[in-house]
Amino acid sequence: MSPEPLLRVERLGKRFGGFRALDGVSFHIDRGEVLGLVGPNGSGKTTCINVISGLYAPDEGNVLFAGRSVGGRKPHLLARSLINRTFQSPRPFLSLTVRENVEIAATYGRASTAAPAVDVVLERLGLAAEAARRAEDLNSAHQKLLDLARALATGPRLLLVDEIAAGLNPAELLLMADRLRALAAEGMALLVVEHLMGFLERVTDRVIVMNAGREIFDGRLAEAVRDTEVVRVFLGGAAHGG
Amino acid sequence: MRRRIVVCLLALACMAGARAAWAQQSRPAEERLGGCFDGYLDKAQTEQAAAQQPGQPAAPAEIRIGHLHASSGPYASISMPVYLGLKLWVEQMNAGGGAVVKPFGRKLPLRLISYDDQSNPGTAATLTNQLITQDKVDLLIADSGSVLTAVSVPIAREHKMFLFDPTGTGAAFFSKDNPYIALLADPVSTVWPRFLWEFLKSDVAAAGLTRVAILYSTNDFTGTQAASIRAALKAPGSPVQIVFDQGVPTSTSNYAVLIDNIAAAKPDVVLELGYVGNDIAFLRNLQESGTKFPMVFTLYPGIETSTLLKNVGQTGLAGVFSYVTALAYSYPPEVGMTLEQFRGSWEKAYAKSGVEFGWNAIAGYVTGLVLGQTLACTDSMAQLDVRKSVFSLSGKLKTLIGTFELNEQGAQIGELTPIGQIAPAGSDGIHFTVVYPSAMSSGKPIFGAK
Amino acid sequence: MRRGVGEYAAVALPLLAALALAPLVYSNELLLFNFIMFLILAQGLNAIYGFTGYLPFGYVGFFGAGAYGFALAVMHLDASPLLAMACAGVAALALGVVLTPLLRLSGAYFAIANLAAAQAVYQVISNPALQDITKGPYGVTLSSVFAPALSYGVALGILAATLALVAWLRNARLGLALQAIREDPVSAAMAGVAVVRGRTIAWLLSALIAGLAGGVFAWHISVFYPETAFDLSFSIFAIVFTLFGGAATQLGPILGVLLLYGLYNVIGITVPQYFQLIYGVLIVLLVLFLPDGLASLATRRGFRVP
Amino acid sequence: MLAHAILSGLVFGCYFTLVGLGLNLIFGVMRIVNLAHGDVVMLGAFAAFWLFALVGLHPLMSSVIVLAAFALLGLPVYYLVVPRLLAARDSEMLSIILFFGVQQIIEAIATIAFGTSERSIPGRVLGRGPLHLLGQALPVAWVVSAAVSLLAVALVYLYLYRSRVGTLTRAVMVNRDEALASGIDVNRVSALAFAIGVALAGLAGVFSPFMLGSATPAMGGDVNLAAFAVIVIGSLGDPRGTMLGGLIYGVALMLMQTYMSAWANLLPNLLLIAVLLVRPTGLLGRQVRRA
Repeated sequence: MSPEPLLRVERLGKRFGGFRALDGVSFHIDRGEVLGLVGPNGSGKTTCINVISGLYAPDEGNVLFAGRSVGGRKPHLLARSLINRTFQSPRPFLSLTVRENVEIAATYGRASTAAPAVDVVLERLGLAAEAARRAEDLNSAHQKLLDLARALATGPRLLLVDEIAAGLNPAELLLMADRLRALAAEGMALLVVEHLMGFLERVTDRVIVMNAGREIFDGRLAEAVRDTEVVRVFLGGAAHGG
Repeated sequence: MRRRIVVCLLALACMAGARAAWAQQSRPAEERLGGCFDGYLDKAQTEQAAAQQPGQPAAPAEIRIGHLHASSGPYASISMPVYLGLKLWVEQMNAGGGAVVKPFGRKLPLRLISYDDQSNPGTAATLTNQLITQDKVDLLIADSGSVLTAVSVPIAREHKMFLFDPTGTGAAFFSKDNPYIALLADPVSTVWPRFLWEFLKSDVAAAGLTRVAILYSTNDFTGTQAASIRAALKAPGSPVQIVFDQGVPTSTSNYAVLIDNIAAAKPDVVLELGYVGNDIAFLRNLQESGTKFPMVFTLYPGIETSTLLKNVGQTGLAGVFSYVTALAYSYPPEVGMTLEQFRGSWEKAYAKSGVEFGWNAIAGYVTGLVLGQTLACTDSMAQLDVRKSVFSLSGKLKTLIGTFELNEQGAQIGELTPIGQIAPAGSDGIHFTVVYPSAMSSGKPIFGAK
Repeated sequence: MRRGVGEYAAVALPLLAALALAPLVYSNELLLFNFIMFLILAQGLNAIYGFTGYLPFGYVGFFGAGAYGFALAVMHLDASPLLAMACAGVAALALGVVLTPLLRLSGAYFAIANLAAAQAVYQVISNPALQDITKGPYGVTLSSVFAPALSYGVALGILAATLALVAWLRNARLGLALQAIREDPVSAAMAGVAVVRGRTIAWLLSALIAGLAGGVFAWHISVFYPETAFDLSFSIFAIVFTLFGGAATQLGPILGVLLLYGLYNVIGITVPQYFQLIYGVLIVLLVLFLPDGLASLATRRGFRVP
Repeated sequence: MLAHAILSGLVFGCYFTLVGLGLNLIFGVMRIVNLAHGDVVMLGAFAAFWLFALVGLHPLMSSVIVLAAFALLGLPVYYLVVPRLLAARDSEMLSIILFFGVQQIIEAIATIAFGTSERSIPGRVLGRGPLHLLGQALPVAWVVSAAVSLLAVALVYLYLYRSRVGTLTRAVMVNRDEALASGIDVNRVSALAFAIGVALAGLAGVFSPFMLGSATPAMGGDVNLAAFAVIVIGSLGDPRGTMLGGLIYGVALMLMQTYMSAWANLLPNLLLIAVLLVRPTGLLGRQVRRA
């Protein structure tokens, strides 16, 4: 392990009006590591990703990427400095073709010479056959892949993945898990927000559990399910109706 | 792709080109001393005179009169009456076999081509050009009001086409270097209020009313009138003092606060210069607010009398001063119908049109009369001959609105309207007492009536 | 970029040639001039609406600023028409810069705020308090520089440049980036696109184009009132034409102007009494049945529209 | 002068709340901009005028008839146009164009039917003489129009916050997709809101001859500009915001008329832009981050 992790999040805080969406969250991810981020609805998972990817500026704390502070930087600058993400519901450029979608990211977000060529990305995600179709004509599974392709085309070293498994069929799930693992194997760091524990198990064994804007657990997935507070939060969350 | 575009363009060009039915008949302007108009020229005489001329050019099938009107938008309410008044004249002429056209020595039917510019100046510009270049009209008439007239002025000039301008009173249109325009029915804005300021400085001041408030709408028509009144009232030796002088946007539709502000300046005389809608709103608010001024003058009670009467009512108008147009002061016409006859024809033709009879209707009709006399007097259909013919009418042509008189730039300086005061007549009518100039007056002003 | 040049040659050059030769065979030159002006305005609007999705309802504000930039330069600086044209562009650009904060708004808010801004500029210019500078409500007369043939040529030049710009946007990476911003600004940012900068560039380009159109309009008609230069129908016509043809393409707005403005004039000349009614019905049908414009008929079938 | 300006501004503002109310309801529920709003106001004015001129009907009676008739008129227009419009990709923008077309149609028909001359109903019909309120004289017709406007605002508020359909309507306002997903008949709720919006515009029209001097078929454009200012200053979609926007608009306009009358029309526009830049969702708008 290198002395400085790729991503270090320090006491991150974010408020919306009087609501504390993030309340002093700290964690780190190393190169080639996959970290799962779980918690009930509204616990701050997506907000956390939004802050790291630059959509929101943090109110407190900091985000350090490869040792440099990047908290509050604009998203397009982060995209060009090797941080990228996917969206919970994919947001492709609907009226553009699949190829154009990926091309934009490859042109504007290309951060390193290591970034893969457009064709390579399309090939790798099985989208090559769809390259000339307009994004709005794709089914939702393909739109998710396109969203991922857009992120990969910038050649990120840190990828934030927001509930990519939702809505995929079992075969697609397995394939997606394989793809994420392969990315990690190549040295990419991944932060994976996920509700589907089965899917998460396939891609990582280290998770952070969040509740009400705080992290309440950081450790192995197998231990998390035995942690009393984690169990209480998930059951309690259910009792509150989500 | 290339082909599609070319085809589109060609199609467009063809559609427009096909409308050019015949080339304009013209011959070199031949010099003649003096105009033909010598008092009232009897049509039969013209016919006779013209018929004696040998070697006349072949007559066209009709005389084409190009015109623009606005059936919608902000200028519709002043434009439509002019259009309908003009149309009435054309229909009457045609019912009588057409108009005498001197160069051809006989009567020719008239064809009025009037496009709708929808109060859109850009469209008005294109359509003016359409009339000149495609329809090849013999006579060109602008739309009403300065904004819509303005765009036609340079186009007519560029094509050396004489522009008959019914009511576009903008002073900037009339310059020594542009022979291609004449203002027919409204006096030019700079001189129109002359009787008003003379009245204020003489009779009104003598009655002890010297504090004047001016409230005007900020557009060319009323702004220019306000400016010339202001200049006259501020001239050295003027007994009058301006205590309130404010412009308001022409779209202003409520005057309650403005009336309160004017009252705070304690004026003796309030001049409100606006368009029809402004005057209606002002007079209604004045009546409803209960505020009284010794003298109130507004433009439109005399210009669009029946519209104002319907909207403001007898009591709201009683005591108000205004211009007295031909609607209330009859000039014996030497050409065309009298006011009563014209009004009768209008009611017969347009009672259901929703366009009220008023000054602008007369203006349209007078435009027609000027056109008719021009045709009867012109040496040829060449535009400079047409101009000469129009100018030869100056000081001689007497219609139901008085004597037609042009200055050398083509601005109307005759047809000045006297100042009058409104008194109730009958159960819901009104009538005007002319109070200035004294030569025309029919009574004394009553101050403090409003 | 090669494709851009090809498309320009195929679409723009024939159009420009036709418009250059048209006055020889068709004498309502002002109608042709208005065609050129609306072609410019529609493409300028295309640059901002087609490529970024912002609908500038007050687009006429830039047009009017350009017209008055031209007029003021002629009246006060005694500028030559070409210098005055530059002033027209600068005036509109300056207004564009001032209004850049409006880009923070979205959807109808942007459209309405932009409309209010155009109205505000009109109300300032037409105010009698500024009579000494702008001639206020009394209108300007520029007969000293009146030159219909030359201004026609300049208008054609502006159209050529505007079409080139749009052809470039259509094919250059900036154009793609702008379209990405239109589709989804967040996603575009994550693709590395500098969203604010991209929008601002498109906004200013589009302001500049309208300003030049306004300048050449002022030059060509030479006598006008503030109501004329700030007539809201300039905005609306440009929007309707662009929409009818299909935004974000070079060809769409051209077709929109040629067909719809052509139709507008044919209706106006042949059936003036039902002018407004027919035009209104046409617009309603267009939005209901062809919301993405003529170009979508081709793109839906998988053809690329230049 | 100051007191008079403020008081007139408040009274005038109440009326302008009514002018903006229908536009706002339609935008709030359907996210479409009814650019023909001003022309519906114009139709209301002509309806009241003809009812008065032909059968001598009192404007207060006409207002009931206009409310009902215009609501019934709004329904078919809704079903003809709106669902199709909402299915388009950028309906918010397209609506501006669509309703511009509708506006042209209305104005053209009105011109053919009513002519171009100014029309109005005498102010005395709503009461004679000025009314003295807090030491200031105000036209009775203004006060009556303002009172009717307040009543209309109150009824709309009750509809939205005290009725079942109103609750559903608010749900649609907050999030159309969620509302659809939770089984609300969004189409019916929208049709109702559209009909009410049109009816309110008609009602505003009935009183426009008193507040705006007179009516012509061309008046719609100016009415629209005022209505936009009112609802944007307040915040699109919220009737209480419209009230606030109307009052601010009225008072600001009257103050400008008092102290800088030539610039009076500039203020609403500057106010609108300033409010939007400081609070992009209007004074009462929720702070939502729209990416």
